[in-house]
Amino acid sequence: MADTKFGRYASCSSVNMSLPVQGLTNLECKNLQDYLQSRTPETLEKLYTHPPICLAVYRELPEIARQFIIRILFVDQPVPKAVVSSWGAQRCAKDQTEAASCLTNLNVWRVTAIPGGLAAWELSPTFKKSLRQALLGGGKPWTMTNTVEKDSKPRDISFLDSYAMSRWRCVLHYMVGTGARSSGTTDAEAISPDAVRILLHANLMKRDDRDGITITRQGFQFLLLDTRAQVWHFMLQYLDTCEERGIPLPECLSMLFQLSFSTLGRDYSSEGMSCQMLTFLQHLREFGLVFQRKRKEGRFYPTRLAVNVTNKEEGQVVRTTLTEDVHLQNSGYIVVETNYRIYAYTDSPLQVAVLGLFTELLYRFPNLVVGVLTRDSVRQALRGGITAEQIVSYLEQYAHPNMKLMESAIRSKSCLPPTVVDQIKLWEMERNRFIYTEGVVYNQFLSQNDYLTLRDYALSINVLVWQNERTRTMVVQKNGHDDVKRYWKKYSKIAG
Amino acid sequence: MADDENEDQKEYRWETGYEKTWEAIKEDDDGLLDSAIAEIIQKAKRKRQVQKAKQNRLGMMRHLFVVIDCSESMSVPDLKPTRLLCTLKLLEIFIEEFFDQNPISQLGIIALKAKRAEKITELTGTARVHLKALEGLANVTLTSEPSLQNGLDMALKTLKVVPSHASREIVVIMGSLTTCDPVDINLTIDELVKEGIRCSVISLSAEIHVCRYLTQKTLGTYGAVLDDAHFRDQLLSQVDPPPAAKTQHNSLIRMGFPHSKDEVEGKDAPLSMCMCHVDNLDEPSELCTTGHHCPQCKSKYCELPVECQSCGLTLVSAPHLARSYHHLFPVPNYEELSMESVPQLSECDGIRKCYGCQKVLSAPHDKMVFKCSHCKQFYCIDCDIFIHETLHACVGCNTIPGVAGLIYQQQQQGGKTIAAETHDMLPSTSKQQRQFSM
Amino acid sequence: MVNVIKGVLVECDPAMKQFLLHLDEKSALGRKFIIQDLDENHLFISTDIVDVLQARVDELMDRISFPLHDKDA
Amino acid sequence: MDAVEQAATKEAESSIDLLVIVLDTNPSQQFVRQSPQNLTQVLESIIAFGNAHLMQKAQNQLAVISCSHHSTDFLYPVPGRQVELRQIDGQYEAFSLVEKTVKQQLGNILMNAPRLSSPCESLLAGSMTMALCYISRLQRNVAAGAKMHSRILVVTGSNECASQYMTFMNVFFTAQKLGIVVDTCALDKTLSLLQQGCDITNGQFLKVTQLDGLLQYLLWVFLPAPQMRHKLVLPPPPKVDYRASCFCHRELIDIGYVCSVCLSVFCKYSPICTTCHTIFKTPGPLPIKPKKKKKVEKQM
Repeated sequence: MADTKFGRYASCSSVNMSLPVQGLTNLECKNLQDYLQSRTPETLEKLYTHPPICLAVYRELPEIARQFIIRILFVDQPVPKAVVSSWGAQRCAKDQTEAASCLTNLNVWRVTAIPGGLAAWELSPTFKKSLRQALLGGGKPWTMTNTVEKDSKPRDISFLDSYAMSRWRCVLHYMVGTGARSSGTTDAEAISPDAVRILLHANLMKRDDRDGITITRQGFQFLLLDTRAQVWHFMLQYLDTCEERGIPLPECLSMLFQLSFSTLGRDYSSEGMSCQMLTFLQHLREFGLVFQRKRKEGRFYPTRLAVNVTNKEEGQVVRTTLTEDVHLQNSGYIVVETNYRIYAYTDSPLQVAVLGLFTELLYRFPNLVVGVLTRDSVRQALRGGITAEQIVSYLEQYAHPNMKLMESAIRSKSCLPPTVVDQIKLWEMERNRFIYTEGVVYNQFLSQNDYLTLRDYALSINVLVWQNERTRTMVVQKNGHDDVKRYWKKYSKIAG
Repeated sequence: MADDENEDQKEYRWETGYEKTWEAIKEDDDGLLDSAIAEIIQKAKRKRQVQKAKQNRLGMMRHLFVVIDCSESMSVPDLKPTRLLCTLKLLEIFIEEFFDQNPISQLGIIALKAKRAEKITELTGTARVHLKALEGLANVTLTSEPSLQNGLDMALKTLKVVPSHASREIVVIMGSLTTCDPVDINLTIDELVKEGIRCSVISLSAEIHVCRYLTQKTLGTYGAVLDDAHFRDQLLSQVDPPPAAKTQHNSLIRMGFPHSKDEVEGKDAPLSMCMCHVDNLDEPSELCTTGHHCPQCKSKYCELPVECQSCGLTLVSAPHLARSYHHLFPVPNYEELSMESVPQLSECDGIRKCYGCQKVLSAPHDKMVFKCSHCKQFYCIDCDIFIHETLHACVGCNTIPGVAGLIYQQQQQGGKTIAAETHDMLPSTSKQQRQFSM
Repeated sequence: MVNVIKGVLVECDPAMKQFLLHLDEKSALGRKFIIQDLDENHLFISTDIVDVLQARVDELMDRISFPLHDKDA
Repeated sequence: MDAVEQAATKEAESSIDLLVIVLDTNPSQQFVRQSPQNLTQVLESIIAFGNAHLMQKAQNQLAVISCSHHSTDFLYPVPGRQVELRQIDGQYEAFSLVEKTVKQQLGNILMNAPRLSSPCESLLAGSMTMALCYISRLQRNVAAGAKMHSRILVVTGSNECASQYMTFMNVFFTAQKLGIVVDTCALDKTLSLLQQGCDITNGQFLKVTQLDGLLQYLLWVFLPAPQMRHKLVLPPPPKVDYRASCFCHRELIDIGYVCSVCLSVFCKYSPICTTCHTIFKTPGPLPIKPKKKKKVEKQM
């Protein structure tokens, strides 16, 4: 099962996937932390000059780490390690060390020596400066600030939502449109070559000499993510490619986060942006992260897609111009019954296509699709590298509001019927009745001693997979073989 | 108390409130029923708290026996899963609530098994005991008939000796339509009347004459349940303390107010065991310095309130007493007005807001608003319900200096004001009075 | 001297193991593929067969599984 | 066990934390009388603290209530439309919104507040009831599936007035019922009532004497969400004295007499209840005389 942290990010690493034999890679999505940790300290320093980035980084930190930071944020000299560790309860020493290492990896704080030779923690000055700025003010405004003059006809949130979704769907449609014609989708809408390049780069799609560009298994898994995870993954891929497009990474990131910290339904101005930023803005516009009437207009509205980028959960409360919270409408449309039937109140060919990945569609109506989860259909999906986890989470996140209501009534984690969830998992498990480990078998030892020494050695460098003393047989991992062989050579030389 | 006698006799539970419900339902502008239904529900909610009788002579120290029918009829599955299991589930909630609301009261459980009564738990003030006993009841064999009389007699025997200042009550949960008694039950009923023990009955099947007769004689309430939800309401209505019975003598009860020992001496108290766990095998008490010490015999208890096992002194803490005050001084009901009567706020573009939760009142949802007659503030229905059922304190009356405390005086017909009382209730260094030059 | 063979260690429940043995002796996959029978739930088989085997096992699963529900009800 | 921990943390990550700060702005507070600047200083720290709370998680929510000598008002959020503001410096606009709104509102309040001739109490208990109403509303309309943890932080420098005793108690018990944590930061004296409240609702009570360190104290003790406080080292809970005090002499007593009708407390037997004027029947066996009470120190 995917571990809790990346559960939403479909980090699929179940047993059969890691088979050496069907070693097809799967979609792995980084969250902000992993992404940043994979950057060089220099880049990080550069990134930390932007308050929005620091804010985002701070929010991504583990709970305890956040407390540590906030407490040394206003302390000007470095704080002895001992003091910091005394802040946390003894029982949770584990979490603390985790937090500390995380902070170190992110280069948010570093070790210094203070007079008296004690080791101490010191916040990275840039990070400290920027975070303070974001919290208390000072410094210069972020690049995109509210427009001065009021918009003659401002756009309301519902409009922005529908706009954003329609734009984003274009990208997804393009993927299934070309990929899964079979499941009765309309032809692919055209999207800009840039977008296509990103899709290819992310290898969500691959160029196939037979029939042009087709969707990959990662692509299918991508479709199963919730929208904000999709957007995030997509943007990460974009950022990878942005350097070669001549757009500086730090600006992009900071811009992206600024958008995510902006207020939904409020208009911002693009004045004073570098031309690269403007092109970036145009890209964002294409993916539906921002709304802009005309290319040249100096005013744009961030959409929910952008605002959600740093949120941890889909459909969370976002800050809007209204005081009362507005939630994303028409998010849930699927009803799952205990008899494995699925009723999807949708007319979007995309959603139908996605459902088609793991259900057997029975009837189509103008606004309703009826399908059924069968063993075959699910196995079909599993073969395609989609995990049971993904299917379940997809059904959960698009479950019809009424099903969610039911959940709050009876105390169950999932709003889906348990039987269905279990069955899907069972179907996955039954495919993993074998555990394969590529290895090398050693047998026909002449003496028990030879056997024992070699086995113990294998054990010591823990490459031993299986052994039986009676039959003098042992199996070591493939990668361990060479060492063992070498050792054996040495040993046998000495022995005889 | 008067309302207990002239409780409407002709009308049966299943007739009330269910006439022409369809007429109440009206389509709203876009032809939906939701709003109308929501209204009905909220009205019902309000009804319950309007009905709450307001008097400040209540039987605060209650000695209550819950008599549970454990006869064959309790196995009927009309309440899911069965009558008995449903009853026990609800009783758990009831017991929690009961001790939450009546901290210095005691409760006992009697089961009616196969024509005889069996005391499951003695009268005691600790919820744990009862909850454990209830678990035991879940898998008791349900056979033959119950005997109402035996149950009542057993309860009576114990309640007789209870100090007279306490209000003594019996709540019978009857599943069976029949009772099989040794002698004439009227004798028992007369005895109960003489003792001034208040008997209430909740029938899970249908109304039974003898039960209604019993409740009428002893000024109790009678209810036949419609479904589990209704059952729940019926049961929980027993949580609020009843009006003090005529026969109940008032007196001063001696009570101990323990405090952790080490405050008295400067240093930490020595390790000691608490009495409540000392003879209890499955969770033995561990040695510790903390705990509440009986000021009289110095025996230690790990939780309050409790009756000292060695010297019989009731040990409570000030908050426990305070917990019950809201029964004595409930927030007077608000008057219902239309939204238009709410003044519009000038500073934030003429919106109307609820004084409590700051909600902006908007036309369809909050047609009705509620006004406190003391502080003249307006509240949305949710706040109204919240204030009266949970908070027990009017927001306006406590935030606007002029009115603060007034509210209680007006309930007090006696000269002394509660405001002053509560003032006395604990020593305060601030003797200052409120003065304004408005 | 010691004898060394590359391959894949298969861990499975006894039932599945019996099935594999069966496939092996019937050489249903065209040839024998079990290198060594280690114990009741371990086998050592040749690497190149695994894909075929996996497919074959899926097949078996399909055969021995019953439809949970009739689709048009 | 570890899985439980994991689940707990995940839950904490996804849940909405609502913090309601009840700020005592009564000019007759000790530290305000010393110098009015102090109030601004406190306000600054409160705003910074509130923003720090918002900074923890994207979905966190904040409300600030001012409890002044003449009225209780919301400083943030204000019902109706937000103030339109433009980002003037590097501060995150949500934060500057809080800062602006709070200052603006408080300004208005202090402007049209009646001049008070002599010191008077601030009705904290009342303000807390308002906070509870607000919280209960927000909790009513959280989206299905979402979880919300609420808490109240009281920051005050005035001494509590016992006339609010009953309201305070009702507030505490309500909070306890709804699982709302009540924290208190006392700027002047130790407040035994609020101390009891913190104890009842498992909140933190802290007395801060010098205002300079205020923000640090707030960040240390009150910023961590109650669900994770067990992971940090926080000041130990003070000993709370739950003894009642008799109505007649207002003395803390170990053993007393309680009226069976109105539950008023007396330190010695009297035939009539001075509160509800009930005539008591003389108890049959005279109660065992309480052994000599040692000198009991006055509360507060």
